[in-house]
Amino acid sequence: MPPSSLLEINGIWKHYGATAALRDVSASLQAGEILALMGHNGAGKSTLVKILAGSTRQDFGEIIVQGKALPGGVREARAAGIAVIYQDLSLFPKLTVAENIAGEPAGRFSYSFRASKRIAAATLERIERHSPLLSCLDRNVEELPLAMKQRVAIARALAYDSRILILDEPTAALSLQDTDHLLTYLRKLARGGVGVIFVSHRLSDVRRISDRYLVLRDGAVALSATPAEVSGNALARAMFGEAGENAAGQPGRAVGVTRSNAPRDALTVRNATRRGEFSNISVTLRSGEITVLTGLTGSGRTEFAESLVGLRHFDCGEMRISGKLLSLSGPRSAMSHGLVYVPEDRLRSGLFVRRSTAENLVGATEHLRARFGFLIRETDRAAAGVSDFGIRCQGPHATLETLSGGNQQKVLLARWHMAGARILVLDEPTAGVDISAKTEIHKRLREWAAAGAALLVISSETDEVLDLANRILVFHAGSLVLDNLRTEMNREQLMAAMLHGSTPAEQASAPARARSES
Amino acid sequence: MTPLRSSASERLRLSIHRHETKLASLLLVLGIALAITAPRFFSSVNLALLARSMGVLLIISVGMLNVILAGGIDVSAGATLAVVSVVLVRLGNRGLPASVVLPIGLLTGATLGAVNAALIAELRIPPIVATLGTAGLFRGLLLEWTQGEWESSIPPWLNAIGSPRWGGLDASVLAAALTVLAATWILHRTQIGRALFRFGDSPIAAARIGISPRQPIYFAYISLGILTAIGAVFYAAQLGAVQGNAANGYELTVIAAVVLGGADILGGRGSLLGTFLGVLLLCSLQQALVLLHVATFWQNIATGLIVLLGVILSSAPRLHRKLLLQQSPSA
Amino acid sequence: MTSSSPASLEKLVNSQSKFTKRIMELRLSGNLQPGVVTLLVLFFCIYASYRSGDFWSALNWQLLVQPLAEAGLVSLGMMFVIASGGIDLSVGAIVGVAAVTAGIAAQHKLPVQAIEAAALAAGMLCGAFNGLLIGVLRLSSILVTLGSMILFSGVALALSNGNSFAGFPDGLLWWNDAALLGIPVEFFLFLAIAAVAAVLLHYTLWGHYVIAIGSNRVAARYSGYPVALTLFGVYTLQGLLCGTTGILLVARLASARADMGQGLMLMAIAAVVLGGAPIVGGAASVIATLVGVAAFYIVQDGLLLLDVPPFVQYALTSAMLLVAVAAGNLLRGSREDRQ
Amino acid sequence: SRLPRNSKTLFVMVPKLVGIPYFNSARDGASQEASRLGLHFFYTGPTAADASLQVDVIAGLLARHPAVLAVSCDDANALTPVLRRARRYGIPVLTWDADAQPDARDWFVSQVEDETLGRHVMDVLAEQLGGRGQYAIITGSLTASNLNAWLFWMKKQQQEKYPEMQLVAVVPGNDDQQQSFVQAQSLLQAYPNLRGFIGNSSAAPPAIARAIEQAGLSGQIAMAGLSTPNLMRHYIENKTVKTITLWDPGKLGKLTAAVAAMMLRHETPHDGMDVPGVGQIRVFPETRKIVMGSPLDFTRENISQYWF
Ligand SMILES: Nc1ncnc2c1ncn2[C@@H]1O[C@H](COP(=O)(O)OP(=O)(O)OP(=O)(O)O)[C@@H](O)[C@H]1O
Ligand SMILES: Nc1ncnc2c1ncn2[C@@H]1O[C@H](COP(=O)(O)OP(=O)(O)OP(=O)(O)O)[C@@H](O)[C@H]1O
Ligand SMILES: [Mg+2]
Ligand SMILES: [Mg+2]
Repeated sequence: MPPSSLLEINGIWKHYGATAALRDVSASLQAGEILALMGHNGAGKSTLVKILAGSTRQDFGEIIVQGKALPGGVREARAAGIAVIYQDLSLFPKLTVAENIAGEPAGRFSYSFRASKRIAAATLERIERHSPLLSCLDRNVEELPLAMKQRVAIARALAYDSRILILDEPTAALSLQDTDHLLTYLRKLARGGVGVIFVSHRLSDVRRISDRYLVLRDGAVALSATPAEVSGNALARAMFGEAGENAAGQPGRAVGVTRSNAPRDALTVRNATRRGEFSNISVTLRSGEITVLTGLTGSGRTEFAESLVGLRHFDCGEMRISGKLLSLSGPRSAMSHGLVYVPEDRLRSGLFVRRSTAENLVGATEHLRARFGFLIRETDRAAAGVSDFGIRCQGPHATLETLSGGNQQKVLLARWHMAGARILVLDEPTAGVDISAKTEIHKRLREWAAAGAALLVISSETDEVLDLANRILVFHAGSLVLDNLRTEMNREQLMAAMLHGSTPAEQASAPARARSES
Repeated sequence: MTPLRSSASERLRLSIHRHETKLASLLLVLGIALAITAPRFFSSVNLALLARSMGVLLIISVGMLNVILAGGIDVSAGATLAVVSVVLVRLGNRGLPASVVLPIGLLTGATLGAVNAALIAELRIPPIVATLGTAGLFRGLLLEWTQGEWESSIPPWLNAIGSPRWGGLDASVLAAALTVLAATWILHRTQIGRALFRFGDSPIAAARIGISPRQPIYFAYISLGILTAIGAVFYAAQLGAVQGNAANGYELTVIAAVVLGGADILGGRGSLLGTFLGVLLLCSLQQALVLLHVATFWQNIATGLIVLLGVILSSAPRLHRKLLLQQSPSA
Repeated sequence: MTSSSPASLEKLVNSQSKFTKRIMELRLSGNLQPGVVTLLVLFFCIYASYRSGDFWSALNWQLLVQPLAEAGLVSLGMMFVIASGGIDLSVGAIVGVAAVTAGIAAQHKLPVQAIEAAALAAGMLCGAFNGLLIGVLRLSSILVTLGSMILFSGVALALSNGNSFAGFPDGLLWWNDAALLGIPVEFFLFLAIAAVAAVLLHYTLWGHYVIAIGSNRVAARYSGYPVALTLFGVYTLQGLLCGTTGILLVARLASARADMGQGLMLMAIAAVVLGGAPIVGGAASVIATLVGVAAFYIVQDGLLLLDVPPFVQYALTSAMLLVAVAAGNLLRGSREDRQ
Repeated sequence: SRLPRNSKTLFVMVPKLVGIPYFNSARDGASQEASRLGLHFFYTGPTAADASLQVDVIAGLLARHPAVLAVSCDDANALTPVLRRARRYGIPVLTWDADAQPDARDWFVSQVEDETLGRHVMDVLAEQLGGRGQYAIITGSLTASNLNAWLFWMKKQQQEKYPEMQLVAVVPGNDDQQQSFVQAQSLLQAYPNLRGFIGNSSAAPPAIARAIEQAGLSGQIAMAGLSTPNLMRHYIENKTVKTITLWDPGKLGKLTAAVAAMMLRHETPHDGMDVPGVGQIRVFPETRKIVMGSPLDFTRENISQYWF
């Protein structure tokens, strides 16, 4: 092996019961290199990450850090200079942000809250000026929205300088500017000689920073090459095999067909305001139309969405569903009006991870099919869901814990797809799902819309926004700064609106409000 | 710089919603009510009595707090208390010196704690089940050993420990104070202390920063065992006698005190101050009801209502917090 | 170990994959424990019947099934509670309240139906009280029931002044005296209720809600489940079952006292977990619970017949709990392949 | 080794709860007598004073079909059905120490009459108090029927003979020394001019004495009650307590065993007969009740002669 190579992975095998999560995976990471680890959902990326982090043991194979074989175990890995961001974040909900970031002290008897706060503050300052987290060092992580949690996890990994940094989908819930921050920061680290392994499904991000691709397929290495060497198609083929090639090809455009036959107003919101989160929002969702709501992290999209289904309540403003004035008491009453919300934080509020995949699939919709309170069991439905959405699991009876992150997300969508609602609000529906699955999901969303449903999709990924939307809404600092048809928009306008709360055309007039107050 | 300033106001906001604050105000209200209806409650003698009656409970509650922080629970504390106090008194009455008996007592406590820990950490039996089992086991074996003979007198040195000095206070009060101080240091300043919180909060996340389940579990249960043993010394010393079926159901009082003190039964959250307030509430209630000449039949009712009131008060923030967040993702 | 050829490994894996799949599924569906317990109890029965001729006597079992039925009812309620992610420490007290209520009703010479109705109502009321605080106000179940345990026992004492009521009409005592083909009716009632519970749990929407709430309360809310209502139902049902137990106890003891059913709380929890239900909630099985509660009573009774000293009985039954759960765990396999 | 089935001489004795000194010494007395009379003696009971637990135990025992069954009933009413049942199966049933409904047993072997005992204890206290002043009672559990019976007679005696005495509180110690101790302490606080205590369950008196001692009130607070010499010896010798009342549970055990033997021999006890090791007993054929004797007072003078 070349002496300069920082990390050597030799013939790693890992089995979970019957499924082989990793088959004879070998790779290497040079100092100062950013390696993009890619692959379809369930390809084995997270498993590899966990093994490198020492929190899971491989069945066979060895890991060599700077010439020394790495013994199993988290502390050992830490000692060897490996820092990790897990896909499920693995934070401590009931501890404060500061404690989460600072982690354990060096000495056995030297812990102090002040010190940990200082460390946390310093770290955050180092990563980005005026990180919003600085204002909530004393808040418990459980109180933060997903995007903030993700930032905490990132900060935790960067708190102590490490030689190898491994990030498992760090940008899944992040939006434009946060992703920018992260990527530039990673570049800086790399220049400083740190080796980075970067797991992501967002090709745009990957293309921007990675020096080399490592693609896993069904747990085996399918490709290892520099961006120069491979075309998009080759990449897709590597990830999904021949089958996937066109699936992951250029995604189909949003079709205006449904909009021709005059769309009805399904849901209208007037001057909705919620102190500290969003103000004076007026929106209309039309049946047969996909409205995409985008914005920066913390622009209050999730809050708005949750208010729509009554998980929170407007301080003022009114909401009508197909003309009827309503105030909803929660998701239940929302559903009774055919309005469904698919949350972004799937582990906390989406899935029943200790139950079987089948139950999670048919679960949330049982009451739609029950007769006089008695269940109608339809296991074939579950099986159907599994195959439709290409969910990889050890059969419908495997507990959801054992599914890969992306597959869990698919389960969540498949469930609500079965629910067949008239109005859907989906918060980051494609976070963490692979490209082919994403195009698949987009296709279904369009079918949904075509079938007359009104969709509100919250997304932070510009490509997705442009590709999926019939109508685009942009939040900035809690106010609606743009509401336009896709056809009358271009990328630049969108960017401008997201970042500055204004379109190049008319100069900033949107009431931008200081976020710090919240 | 910015974070510290803004977070100071943040802390204020939080401290108002702190469980301890609410509990304290509840106590204050009770105190005022008592000051009016039964001023004698605040007589030095009575306060001294209160302190003494709190000593043992507080010591053991601190141990229970450790266990609950680590996401566990121990319903065998009462049995452990009985075992240790019987061991102490029996050996003492056989004429062994304190210098021998006390270490043996502590060792017994630690051992019983270790048994619980082993069942939980090695055999992965859920804490409530494990301790439910050991409770029966310890108690049964103890009674089989004593054959129900009561130790009706205690050795003089033990008696000395229990007898009131310093204006009605006794050693148990001092010991309790020391325990709390030590615990404060351990929980807030040491790695193992923080590990308790982390493990209790999310075992998987803890494992992923290299905290093995063993460390916190053994620490929590052994410390509870030892503290229970210390409690047992004063328990026996105050009573001047012990019976094999002593402290039956005592564990429920202990748990009540700790959870009243705001400890999250799911682990990862709780405070010594809260625990202290919880103990204070229970003990002063007990005494106040008698002082107020409340008819016996109504004492339980009153106690129950106050406890429930405490529970409702303490979780008031959660009631109007935006969502219910009690449950952390178990992925 | 590094240098084992992947090719051969591949083969090896595929060859055993089918088998391992079965095992995995078995393990993941962690319902092995009832089996373990049943085995343990069977062995015990064989031993007991060898040591004591009376063990298999019809009389023994006739007398055995009555307390079993009573504890069984409470355990069924506790099963729902635990499945919903909670715990109920107040069951014993509720039984006491129900019994005393029945006693007072009997004193006023009310008809049997009225007495029974009163007891059931009292039980339900207590349960509903818990349900209100836990379900609607979202308070932690262990805290609430800790408080209500003290409260209810106080109420029972205050209602009865600590006296024990007697002189119940024969119509009520019928529950104790009547038997069908030698088997006490109590037991049939128990089986019937168990059957209903099974349907509720496994075949109705409500049962589905209970399990869902138990496995992730927040997700349940987001999924539009009626969390508050369901929990309210769970604890009310528990109260109802405690009321029933109260009536049966009163019938069997021909008297009512505030402290009746003290021992039931721990017994019920132990029975449920002995059946292998996770104490954190999110799963349950009626059969398993039946196995759990039956195991306790059979073993206790057997030990008594074997002249085992009472305290040793006490210790041994506890030991059984530990052994069974530990064995169940080990069979279910290491946490590694579940995490 | 197989256990004897339906042994013709199996004499089963059931206390309210196993593992407290009082019942232990009763057991010892009984087992001596039983072996002397050639009975196969078996002693078991619930581990806590809980009627339903006791009923379960007895129900289990019926399967053994003992030759004689002797029960100290935790609750007169609660035990009745199962005892009736036992008799239906042709098992001779004795109650000892605490009775059940008359039709549920053949004989009740009683230490003393409830009335005699209750009135006597009150007299002991009144004598120390000179017939005036506040007093409080710490009883076992509020639901134990024979304790409540004694309580009743104590109060009655006080109302009838000592009108100037005033009962301020009846609190439960739940047969637990620690609880009794705490109760006593707070009672002393709650009622500044409290002059006397009655401890109405063997756990209460030592706890009360301890509280008095630690409050430094020895000699100023009078006490009467029911407990065993061993538990009270310390306090009687250091003059904290003058008199404690009980009877000899060992003798009670002996008597029970003796009566059991008679039942096997189908003899009926008759008034004034002399039972070896017990002495003259009184028999009331119409209530089918056997009374061992009158209560026994332990004082500094005589306590050294007793060890139980
Ligand atoms: N604890 C477990 N038990 C059983 N199977 C598991 C477990 N964890 C992962 N697997 C399986 O291993 C395979 C790889 O999972 P992994 O999480 O590494 O996929 P991934 O590449 O991270 O996918 P994603 O992009 O969706 O995160 C999946 O088929 C998954 O079902
Ligand atoms: N960059 C930020 N600046 C300030 N506060 C933020 C920021 N990000 C998140 N927050 C906090 O989170 C809340 C809104 O974040 P949230 O993530 O719900 O909004 P969002 O638009 O849904 O973003 P996401 O894309 O993550 O869903 C705000 O009230 C604020 O407290
Ligand atoms: Mg992954
Ligand atoms: Mg959001």
